[in-house]
Amino acid sequence: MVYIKEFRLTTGRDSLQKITAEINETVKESKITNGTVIVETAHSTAGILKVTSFGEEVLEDIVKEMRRIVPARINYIHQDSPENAAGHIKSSLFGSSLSLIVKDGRLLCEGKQEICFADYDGPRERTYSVCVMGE
Amino acid sequence: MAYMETIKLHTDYQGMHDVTGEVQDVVKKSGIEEGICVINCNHTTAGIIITSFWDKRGHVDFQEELDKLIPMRYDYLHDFDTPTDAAGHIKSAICGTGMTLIVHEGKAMLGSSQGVLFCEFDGPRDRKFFVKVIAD
Amino acid sequence: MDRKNYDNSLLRQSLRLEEYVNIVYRNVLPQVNKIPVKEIWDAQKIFITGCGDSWLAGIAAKPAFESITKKETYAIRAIEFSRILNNKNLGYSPNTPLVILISFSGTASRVIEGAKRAVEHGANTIAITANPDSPLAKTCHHCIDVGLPKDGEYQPGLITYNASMLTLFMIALRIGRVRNSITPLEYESMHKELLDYTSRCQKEVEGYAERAFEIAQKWKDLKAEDFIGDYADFATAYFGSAKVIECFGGYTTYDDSEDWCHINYFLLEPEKIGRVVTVNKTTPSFGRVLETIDAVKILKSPCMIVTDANKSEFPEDMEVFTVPSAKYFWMHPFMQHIPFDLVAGYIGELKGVKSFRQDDPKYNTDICNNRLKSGTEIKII
Amino acid sequence: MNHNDYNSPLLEQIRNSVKDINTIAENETFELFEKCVPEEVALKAGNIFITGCGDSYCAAIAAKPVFENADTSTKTGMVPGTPTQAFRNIEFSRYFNTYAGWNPLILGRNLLCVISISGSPARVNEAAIRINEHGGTSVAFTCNPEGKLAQNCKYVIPMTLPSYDLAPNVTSYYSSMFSLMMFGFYISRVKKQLSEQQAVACREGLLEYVNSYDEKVMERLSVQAFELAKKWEEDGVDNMDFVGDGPDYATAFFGSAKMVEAFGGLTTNDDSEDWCHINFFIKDSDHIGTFIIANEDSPAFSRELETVKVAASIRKHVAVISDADPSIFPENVEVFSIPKARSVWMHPLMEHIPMDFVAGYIGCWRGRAPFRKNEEPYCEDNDAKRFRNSKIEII
Repeated sequence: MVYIKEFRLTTGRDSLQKITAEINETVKESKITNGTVIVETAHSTAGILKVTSFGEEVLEDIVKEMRRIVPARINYIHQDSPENAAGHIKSSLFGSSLSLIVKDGRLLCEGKQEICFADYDGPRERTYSVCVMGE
Repeated sequence: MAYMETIKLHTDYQGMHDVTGEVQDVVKKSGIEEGICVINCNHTTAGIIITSFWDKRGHVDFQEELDKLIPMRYDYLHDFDTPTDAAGHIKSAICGTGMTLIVHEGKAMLGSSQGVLFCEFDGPRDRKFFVKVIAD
Repeated sequence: MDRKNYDNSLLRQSLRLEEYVNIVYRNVLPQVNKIPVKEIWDAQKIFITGCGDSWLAGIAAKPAFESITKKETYAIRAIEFSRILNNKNLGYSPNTPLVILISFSGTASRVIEGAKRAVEHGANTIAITANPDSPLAKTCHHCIDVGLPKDGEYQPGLITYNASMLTLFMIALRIGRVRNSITPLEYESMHKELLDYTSRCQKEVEGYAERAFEIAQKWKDLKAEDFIGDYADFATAYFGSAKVIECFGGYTTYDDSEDWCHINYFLLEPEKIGRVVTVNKTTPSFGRVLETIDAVKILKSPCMIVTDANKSEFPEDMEVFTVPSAKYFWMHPFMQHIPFDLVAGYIGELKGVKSFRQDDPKYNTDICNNRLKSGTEIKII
Repeated sequence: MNHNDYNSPLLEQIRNSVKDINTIAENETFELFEKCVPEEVALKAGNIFITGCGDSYCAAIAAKPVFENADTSTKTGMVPGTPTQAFRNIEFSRYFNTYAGWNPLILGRNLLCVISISGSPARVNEAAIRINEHGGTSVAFTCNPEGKLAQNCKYVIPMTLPSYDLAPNVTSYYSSMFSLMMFGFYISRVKKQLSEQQAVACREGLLEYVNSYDEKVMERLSVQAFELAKKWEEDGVDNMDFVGDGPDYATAFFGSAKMVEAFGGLTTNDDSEDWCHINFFIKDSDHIGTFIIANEDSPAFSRELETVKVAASIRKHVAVISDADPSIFPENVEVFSIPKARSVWMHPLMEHIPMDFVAGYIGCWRGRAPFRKNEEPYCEDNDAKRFRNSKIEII
């Protein structure tokens, strides 16, 4: 069985928004108890990340560190805005989809782990999809 | 005894300009045989370094490596001018804007591969630097 | 009198404005997106220049540049740019300032002169033109071809004015996007609103034409038209005055709301002078303009007001054209020139005068015809 | 009747202008500026803004080059001064940096010169308060050191004007311009862009230019203006068009304002390039009087000369104010020859005189009171309503 649901959200600048609740909700709705979940976004300057969140500061560290690794330089060959050019790279490096396991009707996700929607060129209106497969 | 000269040059964008000849000329003109030679520029987005002057491609590498360390990102806190300028300030601070050489037997002492290079971290611009030769 | 018998170029152009705005938009978008990121960041100041209507487009777009790019922007007369402006302003840092030069023919000597001067002193230059092979386009570092169809009707300038303004807005948006001074969300919404606002205004044009025709009948024998507008609205004021001169050669004058109270208030026979005021409820000098309108009322001058504010803000006997509000304040000059353009177009027809004095051989001599191009020497200062 | 038989407060001001500027200059020495604006304030001025209403705005345009180019003794080899902008009053008060925002790094280095003889219009006070609130420095140029503007400004340059009966004001225009120019020399001197001697030479050069309008020159200009005015009146000239570039645009703007004030004449103004694009097409070309300012030293001179030729080919009544050889202009153009100046920026101080005379004579013939004070609907109280009591809003 396959169950797919699409979500919309408005992001901020450099935002990591938690979407764990939405995914759990979808799993519940799907009535699938054992299988996999795929979370994916089709945007080229956004991503889906799994992070261990001990608080908002950790999220801030992640954003800052990503900016350090992929700085918003003005001399990328891709001549959209620096934020956009860097965003493409961050999206490729850090991934724009995630697979998770559903067992006994629940996501296998440690207590502090959160699924986040990352926008590297926000604020914008964004979408992502959750697909639950199994039985 | 001391002798000073101002040397002017027109730089390219991120240009590396070999100024060894100009510096040696000043030393020669000064007539000083033994002493020191101080080189300095008063710009904040340029630097003066010593490196091998043989292969110009090495100079491109120098700028590229520096650019990796200090990328021209737009989100420096110092955003008064441009990203090139903000990064340039840091590059200039790290490279230094001048140096002191030893003058011996009427020449600035440099190794056979060493050259004095004026590094432009912005550009093109009209630049200048100062050379002062001081006798012992 | 049947309005249909007084068809004119300005009316025809304004009826097709949306169509042309869309053409220019589609042509310009890929071109502005090619302006290099580094050059955009290098631009510490922005100068916009051109002659006549093109200069006015610069004044009209200045608030857009200021609020979107957050950079110092100057709309400067062509002769001031090429001959008077202090050299210190040009090329003091790489690719600075960014100079945008507008000429549809690309052959106006003064604009070419400005471009040459800017290039020589190390500034960065973008030409806005309808002729990518022109001397102006070849002189500048970058050229944006507005892509207007060759067979269109463009005189007296109306579509060209909007095309200049639209291109300027789009350059501002590109700069704002690259510099991150507007959010991607705002960027998209502003782009969309450019076309939506045009479309909303286009629907009103027939109605404006009806009223403009009535006003034209009342105003055709007035002694002069006097225009009042502040900052960006000063462009609308000046543009209206230029249309009067181009359509029927009438007498005009213009000023801002403050200085008008010091000078033009004293013009004789005020009842024979039509006053045209442009003001919006969001402009910082709205209150001042209302005070000025009170002074106009004392003089009993015929007065028309173009605004997005409610009619009730103004004295009852004045002709108020309430035009749609744009979502972003800087877009207003894009459409607010239309009501008076139509009045000027109809007065020209009612007087039976040809535009640009084509019917007078005196204006058709070599010296007159060459006055903008071969008749004027290019000097680089 | 002879031109000298006509008299009015306006004509009196014009005829006395050389004498009056010399009197003003006696009062306005470098010591005065030093006393009024301390050196450290002048030293700190990184950006200069000048504003005022009507004539004062014209004076600002005219004085701008003096601030921008410290070494004003030569034509082009200019020593950089301080970046300077002249603003329409409403634009400075309500719009300047409203959208782009004020640059926090240079806030304290902004210096605003506000000009108002009476110090009472709301808008000039608004400008002063605005710059104060943004951490800048305000300097008032006013004849009323107790007035509102003086109170609202951090520093005051007190100006003294000879008094005349109510008339379109010429005295106030050249005196504000002279004070501004002196202030420009003073700032450049403090910043060491000009040496002590150079600053003094600038001032002396300026006065030398003023004094070159000796009795003979003034008489000649007066007669010529009288004849021109008579001819234009006879030919039914009912619109005037004024053309000037850069600092000379101030003269064009000022000339057009004087015609309005003196007799309510319809006027317009533009620069020499845009004139060819727009005003060229005004239809009733036999009834427009055109004034074009074309000084030989102006960087725009070649364009001005071309524009004179185009105008002369379509219009009957073209007058040129120029220090160039009159024979280079077309024959049907009336050339007001003015004295040569040591540098081009000096001209605006005096070159408006021929226009003022024209305004003065036509004003006498038309018999209209200045500013229509005795006429409905232009009644006296309106000044208060129109600009003195206008609401002050700080943006």
